[in-house]
Amino acid sequence: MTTSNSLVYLIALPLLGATILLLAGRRADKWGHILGTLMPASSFAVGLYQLSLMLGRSAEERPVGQKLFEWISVGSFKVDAGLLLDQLSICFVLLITGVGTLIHIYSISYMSHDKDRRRFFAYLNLFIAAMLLLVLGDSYLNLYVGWEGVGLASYLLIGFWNQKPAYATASKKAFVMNRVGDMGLSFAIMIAFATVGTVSFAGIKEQVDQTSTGALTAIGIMLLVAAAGKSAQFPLQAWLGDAMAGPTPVSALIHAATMVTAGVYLITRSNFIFDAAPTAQLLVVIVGAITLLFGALIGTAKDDIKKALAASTMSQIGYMTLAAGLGPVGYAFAIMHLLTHGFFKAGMFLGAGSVMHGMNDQVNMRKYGALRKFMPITFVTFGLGYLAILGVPPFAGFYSKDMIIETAFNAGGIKGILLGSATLLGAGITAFYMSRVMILTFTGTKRWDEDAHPHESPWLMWLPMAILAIGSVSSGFLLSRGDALVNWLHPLFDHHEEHKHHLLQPIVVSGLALTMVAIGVAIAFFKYSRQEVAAIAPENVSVLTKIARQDLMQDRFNEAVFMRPGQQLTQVLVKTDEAVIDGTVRAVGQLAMSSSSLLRGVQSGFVRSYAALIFVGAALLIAGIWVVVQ
Amino acid sequence: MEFSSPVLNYTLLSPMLILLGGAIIGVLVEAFMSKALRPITQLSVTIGSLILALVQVWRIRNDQSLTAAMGSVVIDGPAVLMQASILIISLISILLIADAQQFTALAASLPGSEEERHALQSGNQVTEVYPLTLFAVAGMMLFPVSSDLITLFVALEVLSLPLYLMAGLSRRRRLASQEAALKYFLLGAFSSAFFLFGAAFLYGYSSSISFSGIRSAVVGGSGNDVFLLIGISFLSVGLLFKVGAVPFHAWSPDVYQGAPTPVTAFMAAATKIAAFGAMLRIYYTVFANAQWSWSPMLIIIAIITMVFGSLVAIAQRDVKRMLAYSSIAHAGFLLTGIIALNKAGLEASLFYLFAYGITTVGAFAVVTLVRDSAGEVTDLNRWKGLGKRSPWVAIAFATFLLSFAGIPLTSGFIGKFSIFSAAYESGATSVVIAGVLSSAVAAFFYIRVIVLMFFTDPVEDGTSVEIPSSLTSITVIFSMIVTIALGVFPAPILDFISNLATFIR
Amino acid sequence: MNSLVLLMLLPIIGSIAVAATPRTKEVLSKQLALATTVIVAIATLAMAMNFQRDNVDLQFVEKYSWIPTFGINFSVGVDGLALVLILMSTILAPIVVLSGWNEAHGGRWSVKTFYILILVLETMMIGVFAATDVFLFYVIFEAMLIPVYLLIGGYGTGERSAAAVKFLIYSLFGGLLMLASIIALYVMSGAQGGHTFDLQALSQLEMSSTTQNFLFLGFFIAFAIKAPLWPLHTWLPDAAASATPGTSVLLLGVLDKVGTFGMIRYCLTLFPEASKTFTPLIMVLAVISIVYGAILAIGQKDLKRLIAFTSISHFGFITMGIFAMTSQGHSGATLYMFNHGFSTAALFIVGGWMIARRGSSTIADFGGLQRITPVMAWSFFLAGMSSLALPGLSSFVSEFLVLVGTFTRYPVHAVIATFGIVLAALYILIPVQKALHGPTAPGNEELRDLNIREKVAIAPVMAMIIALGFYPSPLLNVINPASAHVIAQMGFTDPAPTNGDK
Amino acid sequence: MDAANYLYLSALLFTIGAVGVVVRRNAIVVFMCVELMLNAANLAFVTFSRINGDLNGQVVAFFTMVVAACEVVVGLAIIVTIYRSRRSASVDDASLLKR
Repeated sequence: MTTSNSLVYLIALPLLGATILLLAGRRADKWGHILGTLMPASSFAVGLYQLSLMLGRSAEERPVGQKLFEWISVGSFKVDAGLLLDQLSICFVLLITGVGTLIHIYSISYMSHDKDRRRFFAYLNLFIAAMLLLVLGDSYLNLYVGWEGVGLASYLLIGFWNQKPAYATASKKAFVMNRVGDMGLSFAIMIAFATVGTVSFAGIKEQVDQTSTGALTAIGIMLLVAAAGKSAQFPLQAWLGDAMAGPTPVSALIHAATMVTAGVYLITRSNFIFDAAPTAQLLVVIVGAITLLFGALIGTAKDDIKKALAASTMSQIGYMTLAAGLGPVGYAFAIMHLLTHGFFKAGMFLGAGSVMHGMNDQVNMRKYGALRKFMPITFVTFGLGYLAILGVPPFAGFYSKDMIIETAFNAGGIKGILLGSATLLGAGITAFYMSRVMILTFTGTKRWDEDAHPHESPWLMWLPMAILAIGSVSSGFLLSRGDALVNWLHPLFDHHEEHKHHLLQPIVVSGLALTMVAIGVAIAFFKYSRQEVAAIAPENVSVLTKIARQDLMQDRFNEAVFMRPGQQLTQVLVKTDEAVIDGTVRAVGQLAMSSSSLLRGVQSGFVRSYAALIFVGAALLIAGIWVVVQ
Repeated sequence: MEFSSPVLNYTLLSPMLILLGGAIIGVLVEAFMSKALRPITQLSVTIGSLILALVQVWRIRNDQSLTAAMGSVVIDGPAVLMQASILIISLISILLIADAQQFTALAASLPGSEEERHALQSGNQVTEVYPLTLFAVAGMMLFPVSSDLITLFVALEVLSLPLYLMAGLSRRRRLASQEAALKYFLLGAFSSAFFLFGAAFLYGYSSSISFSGIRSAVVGGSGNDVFLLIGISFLSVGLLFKVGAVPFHAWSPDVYQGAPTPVTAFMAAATKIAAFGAMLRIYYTVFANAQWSWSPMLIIIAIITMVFGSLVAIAQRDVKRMLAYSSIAHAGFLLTGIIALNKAGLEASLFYLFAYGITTVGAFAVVTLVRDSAGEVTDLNRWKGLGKRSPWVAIAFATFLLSFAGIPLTSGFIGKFSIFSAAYESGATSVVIAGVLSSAVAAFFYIRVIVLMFFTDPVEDGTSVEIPSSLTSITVIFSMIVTIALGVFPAPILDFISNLATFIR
Repeated sequence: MNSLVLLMLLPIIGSIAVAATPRTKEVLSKQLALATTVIVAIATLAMAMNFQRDNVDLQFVEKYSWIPTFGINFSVGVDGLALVLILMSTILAPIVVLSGWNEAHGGRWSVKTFYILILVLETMMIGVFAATDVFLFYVIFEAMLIPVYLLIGGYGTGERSAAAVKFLIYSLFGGLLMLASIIALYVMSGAQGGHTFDLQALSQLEMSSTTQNFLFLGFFIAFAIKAPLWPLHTWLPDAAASATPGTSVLLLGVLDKVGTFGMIRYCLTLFPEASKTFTPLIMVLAVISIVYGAILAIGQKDLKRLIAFTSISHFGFITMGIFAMTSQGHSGATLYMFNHGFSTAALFIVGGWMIARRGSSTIADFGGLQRITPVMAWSFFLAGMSSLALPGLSSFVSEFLVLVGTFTRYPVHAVIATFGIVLAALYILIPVQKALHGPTAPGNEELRDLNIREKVAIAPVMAMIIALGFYPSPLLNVINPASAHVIAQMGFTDPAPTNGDK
Repeated sequence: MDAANYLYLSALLFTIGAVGVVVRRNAIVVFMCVELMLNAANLAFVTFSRINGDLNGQVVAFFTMVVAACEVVVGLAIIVTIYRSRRSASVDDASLLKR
């Protein structure tokens, strides 16, 4: 594999930025945001340069690597600090740095009133660096470093306003639930080392054939756990909603465009494992399917615009996971949807941010309404993203999502039917709740608070939105034109079973999808546009809505099953340690004490008793010796 | 029948003769010297004779003889070592005894009587304690070197009788002191009766009163074992009483507490050496071949002794009593040296005895320093914060306690290590384990005293440290130096001991 | 200068110098102590440079006859393991002195006494790792207790003397059990050709498996108390809670390492068979310690106790790695000892500053420090991250090595232990949230941020934590041969990849 | 007549003496019991000397008497002082020192 010495700069630049901003402290307040924006921009440039080099090479020659130094080497456990840039990772690199840069720009203005803006940019840079390491690492252990790095960055950013206890808790929750996933990743790595004897992608890929399915399945399932944790997939999805505590740009970058898609990356990256472990693959599909519906349902009930979008993110990633679980045919579509979603979801989040910006950080959509007159650009960009996610041709989502639905149907047999209908249903619900968001926010009548004076955001904010909007319009078309992306990624995946039994023709799929979407939109239209929307969420709603509002009881469940028992266990153990273990120790001391004061009694002070003692002692002595001798 | 005049090797006997001579001079001084000059004269006579004796012991260190006095005294390496240790201990104890504050002006007077007060005011301080000490020391010197039953018994009495009296000489708390004397006397006499009875049966068993005779009888195995067993057990009672082994220990706490502290120091250190010296000789030479009979019982007694001593010491509130119980525990440790019954055991015991003796004297010396208007303060609760009041005294005491506890870099540790390893070598694992565990218990109360001295704040109750004379300080400093030196660089002493430590039979 | 003995002498000389200073000149004694410790650290580094990595024999060997009667020598020498630990101790010492510049003032005794004790302790810390004569090791092992005891009881806070006594009794008890074993070894050596305490010679002894088991227990219990391993841990939280931060650093950072060090150096070397016999039990205890320590840490309300419990969890990892008997586990454990030294040091030092400023060690009394004292808050946060083994920080490498190394032979233990990393996230993030985040708690408004001295003191620790996270090779290269040697001596080889038995 | 009987007698006397020490309160009497024990020992010595047919035992007996005499001197001295200061010769009264 050809090596390139410039890969490290992709990571080094933003990392440098983060370090400078953190160490410089208040001194950097003046120029911090500038530097913070330049760094990802320049790694974006490096990324483009690498892309150009790649395009210049033949498909097999494209992957490049760079070995920095020997990181850990003990016995047969050897891990180099090595980077790998191939067709897959380049997509991510560009997405991360590109969207990342835009969001940095957006944040310059969005965070301009916050006195800690410099720190914010430091965190963002740290995140970019970690995320790039995640996608560039050439072994699972290197990936692990980036994996927890983004977790840390996300923790810091969610808790950026941690003076609000709720926000601090949200960030902690995110980190801990991510750690549960990370645990899965470490299991995967351990099993890999114990069975295959290496943890590098290349090394494992070579040995897949010699390795038993059981081992691979185990690794696969553990990777899935990891992915679920990072990508907010069922059952580790609960943290994403709370993560919206972070500033909106963070939600856009980390919790929509990039970090949450790391799970999809992991699964795609590990294709050689999943292809050889059908059981694990099936589980991936199931998780994906469940999550996409789960998220969609939650989305229908949220009044908080960001949480609604978060729910939709969860659901969209469900699509990707599902696709990735469909094997070689699905990987490319997963990635494609990941990219398009990166554009339109980031765009919509920024839009939401812009709305909040205008509405004194009000997030309750019931307090919006009729904003399209007041913030036209936001309306347009948001709208384009809306169309994209709905999958209305020719917008981006149309290409990526329909591909997934189609592949799902073509998965074959009852499985295909189930998955297909799930994806279709998901599309319909998506249409419903996104339209709901649209309507509640931009149309209808004003339901603002008194002090709200909505206004269009400054250009620094709408420019990135605009660019992303363009992306959400065009990306799908560009990527799928002549199967560009599919062919681009093709060399990475082995397509030994290329028998596509077409259950449904693409056109039929699109038809069905659009019908579902239409239905969804219609319902939303009649429910929210035809009748007046209450400024306060009505309580007399169906049980389903109530449950949906509570994120389908996910937190209730976690609390009941893990948190409270855990807390009780802790309390019990603390008491036990004090009472039983330390108690035993103290008891021994007490025993000595009491036996001491007991034995003191022997010393009665009467000389005759002492004499008696001697007398008895002598008798015993003689008796004893007698016994011994006999 | 015609008598042949006894042949005595005076050079070898000289140490003991010197002491006896000094004692007699002391008696004369007491009788005829003017009261002004008496104390200083007595002191110098005593110290003089002790030093002379020590020099003599040094000079005869390489002579060996079974017939120093017609076979009733044996002079060999261990003998020299024991006598030397006894003399050194006595020397530093004398420096404490020299503090007249401790002793009643007139032992014969009633406590609190006009007579007593007058004697005190007129400075008519009697100084019989010095000759008494010398007699006792002479007895102690003789006890471990005597090699027939008569000498052994006589030596036992010679060392005991003066101690009975000395125990009663305290100036303060005279009632307690006299009580101590009484208890010590009655029980001592009681136990020596056992001793004698045992001796009688040994004689009966072997038809000889000389150790060599008895030994050959034991080796030969001829003769009535019943007599032997009765003999061994009753003789052991007498000896175990002297060393203060459970259940024959009961006197020691009371006597240690009641007696004047300098006497306690002397008694605790020197008597142990003498008694263990005799035990070592008897069990290593005379009874060696009857090990099958006594070893198990001795193991049991040793275990009981160390456990009992360590446990009961925990609850003590009085320094002297606590030290008494700790000395019981140490008697237990020392018994392991006898159980070992091998050269290592002998060497270890000799080292342990010397080290322990020095440390003990040092510890009691510190006790004499802590006083209030009414004299010594032995109540531990009033020792609180001693480390703040007078750090150096406290540090010294702490050192001694750590040595008792057997913390490394103190003589106590080397002693414990060597004696336990000797016992283990001879297969007495149970004793070693018991010893280790009881050391753990013991450490607890030693540390409690240290905590008391350093980590609790002083209570203002007039308790203070006053140093009566530079003599006491000499004792403390000397003991401290030896305690640490023997812990850090024990090699020279150990070599010296291992060169000499072989009984001749 | 390649003499361990000279290295041991340096602090003693320093302490004498300190003792010579007048009681009133407190600053002078501090400066002297600092200077000494720095010199020692530099000297150690210099020696480490001359250490031949791939040579598994002891190096810098010196031998002086001490008590010939018992065949005791004052003999010292280091292999990779010992060298790394000595390095850690001597680097920590100046940091402790500098960071705890004023912590001696609340004490019972003068400031200079404090530094005399610290310096004496440093000598012993070097000696205990360098000793190659079992008797010498034991002597130092026990003698070390005294200065620590005085440091806790004399300069600590709260129930200091009670905690100190608890610590001392626990340790003495263990030490005496070890003494019993040592005596047995000594006697056996006498029976098998000459009394000796030389480690190499003793490791050659013939003994029945029962004997070996008992002697092993004698040593192991002593070390398990030191380390401390569940259920012999209850002295540690009390001691750590009452000791000054500096003392706690030396206590948990260095002295407790003597326990884990001893397990490798003495238990494994002297009683290979017994070690194998007891491995199953020990592995279970280790896993329990990991989870138990973590859960109790979560339940603590007092910052110092919390850190103490996290250490119990970490020592569980170390023990597990040692007895997993794989090169990864072993090297990981050794590296873990080193890293734990620094991450715990960081936690205790910064935590100590927070406590000193706030005048309380109850976590609930803090709040919003991130905004009031950013630098201090960040230092604490980073220390915490290192303690929860965040990848990219030093502890991750060691912890992961231990887990991977254990997994290849004891998958179940490793899996359970891995749950510890989730608990770790909790026990670090909970105090972080309470103390650093949230609204400013009453009584925190006026707290000062770190001053120059404190920054200088903590900077090297932080640097170490990050640098070794990305580039642990320098240490691993020293450690690997030593660990491999031990594993080989024990007759173990790393399990080969199973390919899932295909 | 069989010499063993003398041994039984001495054993008997010894026991009587020992029991006496344990049961009697008056210091003088206690002391007398001790003397009884010593003399029991003497009897044993003499008997054995008779059995073994040498003089050692009898010599010992003489020594014992002397020693006993010395003990009397010391003992009475102590007992008398106690009596004078306590106005009682009961050993049970002297129990300040205990536990």
